[in-house]
Amino acid sequence: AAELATYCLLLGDDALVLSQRLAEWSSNAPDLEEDIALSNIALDLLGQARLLLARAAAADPAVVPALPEGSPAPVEDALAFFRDAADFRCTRFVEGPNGDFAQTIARLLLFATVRLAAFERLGDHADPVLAAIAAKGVKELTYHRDFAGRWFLTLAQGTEESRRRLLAGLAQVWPLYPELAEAYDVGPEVDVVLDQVFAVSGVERPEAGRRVGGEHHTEALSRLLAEMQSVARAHPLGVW
Amino acid sequence: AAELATYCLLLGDDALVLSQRLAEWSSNAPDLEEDIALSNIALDLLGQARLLLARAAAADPAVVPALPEGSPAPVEDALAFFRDAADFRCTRFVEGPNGDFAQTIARLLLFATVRLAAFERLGDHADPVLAAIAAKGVKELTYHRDFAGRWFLTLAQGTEESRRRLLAGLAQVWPLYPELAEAYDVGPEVDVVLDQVFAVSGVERPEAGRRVGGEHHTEALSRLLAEMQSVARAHPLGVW
Amino acid sequence: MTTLQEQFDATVAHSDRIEPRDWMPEGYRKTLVRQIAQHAHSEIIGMQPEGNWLTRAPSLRRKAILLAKVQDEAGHGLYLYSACETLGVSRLELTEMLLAGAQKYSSIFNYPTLSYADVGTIGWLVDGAAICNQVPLCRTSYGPYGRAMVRICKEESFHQRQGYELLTTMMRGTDEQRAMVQESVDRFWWPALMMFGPPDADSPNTVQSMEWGIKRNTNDDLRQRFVDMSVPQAEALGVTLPDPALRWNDERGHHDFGEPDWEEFMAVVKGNGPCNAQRIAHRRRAHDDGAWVREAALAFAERSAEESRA
Amino acid sequence: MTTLQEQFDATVAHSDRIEPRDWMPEGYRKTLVRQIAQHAHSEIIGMQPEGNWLTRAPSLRRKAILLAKVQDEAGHGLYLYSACETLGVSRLELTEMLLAGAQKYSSIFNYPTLSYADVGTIGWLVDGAAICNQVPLCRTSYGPYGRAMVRICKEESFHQRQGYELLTTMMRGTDEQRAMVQESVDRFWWPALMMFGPPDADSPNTVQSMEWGIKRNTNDDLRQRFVDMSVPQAEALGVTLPDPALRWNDERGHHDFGEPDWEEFMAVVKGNGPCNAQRIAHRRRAHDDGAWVREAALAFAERSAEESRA
Repeated sequence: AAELATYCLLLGDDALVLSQRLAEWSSNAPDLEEDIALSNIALDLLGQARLLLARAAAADPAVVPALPEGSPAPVEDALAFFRDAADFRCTRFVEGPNGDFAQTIARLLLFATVRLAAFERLGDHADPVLAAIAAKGVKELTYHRDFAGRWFLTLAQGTEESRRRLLAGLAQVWPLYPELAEAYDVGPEVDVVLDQVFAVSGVERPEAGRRVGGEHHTEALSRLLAEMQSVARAHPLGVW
Repeated sequence: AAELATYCLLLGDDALVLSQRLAEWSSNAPDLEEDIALSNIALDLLGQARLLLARAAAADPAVVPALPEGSPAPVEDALAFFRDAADFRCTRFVEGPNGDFAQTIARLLLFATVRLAAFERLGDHADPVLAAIAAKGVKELTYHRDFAGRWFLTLAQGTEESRRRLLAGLAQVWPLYPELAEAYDVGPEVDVVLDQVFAVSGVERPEAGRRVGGEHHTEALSRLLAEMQSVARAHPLGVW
Repeated sequence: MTTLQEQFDATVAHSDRIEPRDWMPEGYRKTLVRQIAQHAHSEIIGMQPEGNWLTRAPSLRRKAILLAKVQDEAGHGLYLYSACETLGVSRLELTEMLLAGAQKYSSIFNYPTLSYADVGTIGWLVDGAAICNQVPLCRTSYGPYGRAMVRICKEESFHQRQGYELLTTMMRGTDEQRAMVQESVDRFWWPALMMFGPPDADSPNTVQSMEWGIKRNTNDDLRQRFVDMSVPQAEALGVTLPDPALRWNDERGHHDFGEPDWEEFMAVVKGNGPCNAQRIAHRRRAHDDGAWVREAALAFAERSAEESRA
Repeated sequence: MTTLQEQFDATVAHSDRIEPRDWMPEGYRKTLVRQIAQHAHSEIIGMQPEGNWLTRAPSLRRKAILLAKVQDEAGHGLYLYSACETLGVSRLELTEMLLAGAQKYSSIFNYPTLSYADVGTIGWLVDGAAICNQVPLCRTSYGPYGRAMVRICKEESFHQRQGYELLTTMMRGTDEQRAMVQESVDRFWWPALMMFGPPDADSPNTVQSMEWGIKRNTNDDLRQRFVDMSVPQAEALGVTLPDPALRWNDERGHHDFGEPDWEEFMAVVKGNGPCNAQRIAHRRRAHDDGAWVREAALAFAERSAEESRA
């Protein structure tokens, strides 16, 4: 049960943190269509996070932090708003700032591809709740991957500037990609998909070295959480 | 006593918030000399804030927010870290992001000039503590004003780009300047100083309209406080 | 044989719809473009004050609701820009007019959001006022605009209920939360009343717009309707509306209420509201930062089209 | 008549100082530039990990202490760049070498700061290790460097005491605070040991540097001294150093301790540490963003000089 909880926290925290990052695009995207699409993906991931955090709490109540006496916060909020950075189980891959649109697309492509592969496999997980969450997520993640893949191609083949930015964005997110793939325990099936996107886009698979220190978070996470948790923590007994 | 407390909170919160903004320049300034100078000014203002918040709390303990039972936070920290944005008494003038170096200099020039005039007058305030704080502050603020004034001139007369940025920065901060001057109850003596700096720099005094809504804060303040208060609030019983 | 003008007048008189290919007077077209564009811009600029709390929503449920709502506003902007495009003005042109200050947006969005309660208050009062303004527009004479309004009004009233529900939930919470709600209502009440525009006596375009069927009610009518609707809601909520002159007038069958600060209104319209500069700077930054993406998409589409022709 | 080389050798042999106008071998000059620049860069890059908590310091007193400390680091950078300039390389050139990856900085600053306890741990362990490295450098053969080091060491040991004091205060606080301190020490202990560089066997430049009086002790000597110094401090603090092999060796009169992960060290030196890319990107952004200010200052100074000549 503790193992299931840990795994659900990894999947839930990754979704929560990337959702938070993608929500930052709201009112800031290149055009209305992308604004809506990125919000939509953020919403999907937020939905996944809520189910997964609830599953983690049910599987192992010990993961839920102690709340101030009298706090009415449901477990999903206890986990999201009252854990410190060190207790989050997300990968470093999702933590950093968005960068520009190209970097956001590069990260989303890698993330959705890896997570989709993992969710496809989780469809027959021993835990029926996790299996159901994964089954529902597959459809969403397929859309996320396709959206990111279309933009990856568009930026790669668009203008000189968009290509330059895409390659820079990819180089920026790539060093943490091996950690993501490892955390989700995916392998060659993902490489096949990515290599197709790269080939069609005329982009070479980066060769950058892997970054040490994956057992800890980045400096970005505590800043993200400081903002995200500020209202909830200012009103520990608040009802929302 | 309540009036004295309110006035000390205005002066203390302005110093605290602008100190926080200036501290954001640390490791980000155009060169080491400016990095050091801006940190120095931030430190001076932080020192003023600490004295003024303590004075406010002593004058009227009702201004200090209730802390969680057992919290060892001294009153200066209770005021700085456990008040919500709505209870801060700072002017909108100090709240906004720094903008670029030119905007930072423009804001600092106006702020230091106004505050210096107010502090010079406060030297013979009926409250001896406030008078002493002001007397000490006069020397610091003179340095701040001179630093900002020198840079104002340098940017105005430097390159085309620096002049363009300075004028843009000045235009950005000017609409909230009347509120600052009013809050500090300063008048023509400040205009004389500013007009000198403007004349020497070959910059016209802006004509921009005054902004409505001075009885409330800006959206920037709650974001600044969310960051500033995050660690203190995450550990309400913490000892630092 | 009837003239084009007579056909147009008849259509409007029968409350039928004018469609994009129909003949229309140039003044009608211009007025419509101005009004629809202003409405579209309001949706897009209106994303900012609420979006300010997206990353800080205090529960995951509220975060999802707010994210969906702000997304809906982008969607409304999209329909309305499309409606405007049927009149021959592109979204890009409209955006450039917004950024140049040549077109306006609702002045309410020049007020800051200072606490999470503002998310609820905007839903309740601002969306509420918008609905009062917009429901009659579902019957507006221009087809694409009217149909967009039908869809938008449906979503807006959903948003209004969600906002009100947030406030009722907060009122059941801590003392601090109740104080937050009251403080938020105190800030937004008067700006919400200003959303209906200046008093009828100072609103010279109203008569023509009503003749054209673009507008269906006067500013003061709508304002009265909004006040009458809001008073019992405020009572149910347990907040005090910040107007000492507010009371039921049995004779009129309506509430009497105080005069908004029209000087403040004019200052905000002229650009000196608390957030005008910030809102436009935000939009401009997003627009400029996105230019290379829009160019890339265009270049890619052109290349793909060429290749499929080849 | 003695040759320049003989004079130089004699000065170094007597532990006298070489001064900027003195003759010196080219290899000596180059090694010094490399070492002083690396040291200067470390001060400047080292502002970032601690600066990360400046805006979040949990008390005003701690905020003032931290702000002053980070400011001191900028000051140290300033002295050291000045010392380097006496060898004929400008601060701008050095900065460009840093940004191009042609000069290094201490690898410790490629680790992230993840809690406020890290501010204390950096003071205690990182400044502590720096002091072990630097105290002998106060007697280094090159005058400007040695004198800069005297001043720097004085401030560093002040910083070290402040860091240790923060940790002792936190250890008297809540359970969460004690856990934060332990977690922080767990993360920084090994990287601190790596600050002394690779084992002597893998440090080929040490012999020449010691002959020139630029370096006064070997890496392993200094590392041992640091461990011996830190163990009782950790005990007094009440934290466990994360090394199961750590124990007192009566025979050697020193503590035995485990081997740092030299593969990790090499990966970090090569650029794959947790924060290398972030630190350099931060410095580059600040440098680039400041370019127009530096240009303006230069243009203004030139114009003023011309005017005073005219």
